[in-house]
Amino acid sequence: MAKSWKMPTWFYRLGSPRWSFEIMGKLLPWFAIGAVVLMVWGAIWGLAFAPADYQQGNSFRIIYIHVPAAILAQSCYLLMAVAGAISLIWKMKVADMVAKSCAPIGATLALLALATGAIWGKPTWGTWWVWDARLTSMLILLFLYIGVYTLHSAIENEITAGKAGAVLSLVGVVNIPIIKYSVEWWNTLHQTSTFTMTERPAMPPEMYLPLLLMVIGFYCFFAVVLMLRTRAEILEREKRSGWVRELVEAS
Amino acid sequence: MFFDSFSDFLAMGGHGFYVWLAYAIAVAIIIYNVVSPLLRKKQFIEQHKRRLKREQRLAERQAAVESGEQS
Amino acid sequence: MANGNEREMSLSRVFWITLRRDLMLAYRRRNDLVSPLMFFLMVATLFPLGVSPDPQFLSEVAAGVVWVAALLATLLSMDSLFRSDFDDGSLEQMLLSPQPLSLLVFAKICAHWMISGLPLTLMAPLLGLMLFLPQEGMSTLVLSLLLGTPTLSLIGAIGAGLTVGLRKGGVLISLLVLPLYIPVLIFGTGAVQAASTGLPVGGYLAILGAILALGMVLAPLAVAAGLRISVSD
Amino acid sequence: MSTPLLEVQDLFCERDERVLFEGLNFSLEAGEIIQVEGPNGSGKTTLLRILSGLSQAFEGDILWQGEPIDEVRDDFLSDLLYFGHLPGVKAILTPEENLRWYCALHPHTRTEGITEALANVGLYGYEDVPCHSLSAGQNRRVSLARLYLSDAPLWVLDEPFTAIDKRGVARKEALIAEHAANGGSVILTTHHELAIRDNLRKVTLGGQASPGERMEVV
Repeated sequence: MAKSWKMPTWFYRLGSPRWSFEIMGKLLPWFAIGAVVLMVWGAIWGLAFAPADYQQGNSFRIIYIHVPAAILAQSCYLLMAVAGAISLIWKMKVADMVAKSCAPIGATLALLALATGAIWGKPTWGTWWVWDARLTSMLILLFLYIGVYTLHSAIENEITAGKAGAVLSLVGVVNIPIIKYSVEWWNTLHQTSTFTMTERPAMPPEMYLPLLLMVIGFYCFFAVVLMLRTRAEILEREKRSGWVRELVEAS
Repeated sequence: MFFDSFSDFLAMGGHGFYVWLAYAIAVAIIIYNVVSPLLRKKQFIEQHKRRLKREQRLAERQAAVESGEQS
Repeated sequence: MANGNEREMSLSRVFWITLRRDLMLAYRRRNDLVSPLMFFLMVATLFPLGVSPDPQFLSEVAAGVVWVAALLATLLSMDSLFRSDFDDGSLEQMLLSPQPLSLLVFAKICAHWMISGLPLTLMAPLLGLMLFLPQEGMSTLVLSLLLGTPTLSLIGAIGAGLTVGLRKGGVLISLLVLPLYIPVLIFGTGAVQAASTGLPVGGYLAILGAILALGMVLAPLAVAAGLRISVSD
Repeated sequence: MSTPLLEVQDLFCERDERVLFEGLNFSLEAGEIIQVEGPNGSGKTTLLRILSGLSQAFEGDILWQGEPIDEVRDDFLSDLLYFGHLPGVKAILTPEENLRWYCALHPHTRTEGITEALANVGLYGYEDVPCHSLSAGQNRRVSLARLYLSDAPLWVLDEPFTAIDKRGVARKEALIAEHAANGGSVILTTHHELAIRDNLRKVTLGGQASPGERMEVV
């Protein structure tokens, strides 16, 4: 049997719910400011100042929501699996709570990517839904999130639920590249769309800079809501400990 | 500014409905993600506070009963 | 500890004994084996009735219909994989055996495939005929199912392992497992369609084989982990 | 004796927001029998499941021959016989087939003794009757027959005497005593008053007792 590795002390500090709760409380405002500034800036730039697309006109401005949401939805799944693996291997409570918090956030982000994709599709293709490779992969990603979320809520024991969710998300992470590859391949076979929405050669800087701002802004936003959810989760699970009692009484 | 007037900006060259609908959904989802954990936390704190008070009351009454028995 | 050679021998023995036990269990309840096959047949019958009996149309969708029906039939039989072992305590004894759990699980999955996936594969040409699948696609249909259905059993077992402790496991399995089935479905039907139009199918079958190999290595580990979690609750 | 066979250090377990036991310490030497006592719902079964490794829902340390149990899992499992609430008997197999499969999974067992073991639990002649035509008590006895087949040093038995008549209980008790006399160890729960006196210790789990008095080792 392999002995468990020794990790640096800060790693184990992260495992302490109280310490994590406090550090997240300190980090929260900074990320919140970052998220608001970047997203407002990026949205105004993208909506009002970036030039229109020569083919799609102004409907392309949906890209500033669609692409960041899609990127985040995928990153979030990866984070969920990594956090799940950490909680399985090192039995770290906080990692389990982070993994649990990821599922609903990721699902809403995937939903946002799908909704904006569909809305974008109407002026571009003339229909609300096209079996485009990206949209289809995103739909499957949403299914994967729903699976993890349902499994979580079906198991009453929180610890068991966390472990089961972690195993499922790890299985999902192994599958995601295969799914992506197979869907892309399937799409080239049944070529439904003449051009893809988001892959275009050489976007000028005044078009992609706002996109970059929005992507970074979305990451900050994700950090904020993940910390909010994890903090709520920490409080609920640690309600028997003294520090939560003090915190509740002080409020 | 890419647009000539504010009404042009709202119209988005005829695609206004789609663009604004997409942004509205985005705002809704962002707000949901921020508000729901905050609500949950608030709810938890209220419930927990009530529970702690109830436990305290019980403990006080227990103590009162015991001291009553002794006297 | 036994020396290496002896241990290896006992591992393969444990594998065969477990496989034989599960096959024997299935044989004693052989009436149950027919239901997934009937389900397979009925789902395939719904398409001509529900969409169109036009031979032209049916021959186009035959590959997809047969594959989807096979996938659903496999899914239907998945819940029973660990259910009775969980209910009567055999699963506890498997977990407490010093033999590697993933090996026992693998043997059980192999047995499950032999009594579900294999008969489905053998029955597929019949459905192909009913749905006017072009003659050229027939052998590829069987080959793709032969390579694909074991993967379906392996992936389905992960869902079964994670939900065995839950009462409403059956529905939940579909929710967990169906998205993971998509690559197999895509390449399986892709192979049959390619064969029907006279294109080479080697690539598709190679990918199906690769997915199967990956599944054989990783799925038993995931199933074992899932079972430990389910039983510990 | 230098290191005990099994050692439990500062074990804590909580279930459904209720602490079942905390600060539980005891050790088991070779040749000893430990009876876990306590009212219903005090966590006896949970403790046995934790000790056998089925449940991971605990905090604290369990040492097997001085080593953390997670690191010597394989050695521990080949030395363990676990008898739980569920008999682990397949209804559509015969008693003999059931035991054969058990022996294949577990080393330290003797396949050739199956007929004799079944005779010892009063199932002589039932070797090839499917278990679903046996009564619940007979099914439990099929599972108990494993005690006669096993050379595993550690037996963990959860209510082994349920659904067994008086004479059967006496014989099982004798078997357990013999196992201990030969240097084996047993941890068991039972509602019966044990006749065994030698090498017997009791660990008491106290259901609703106040904290601190929750458990004591007699």
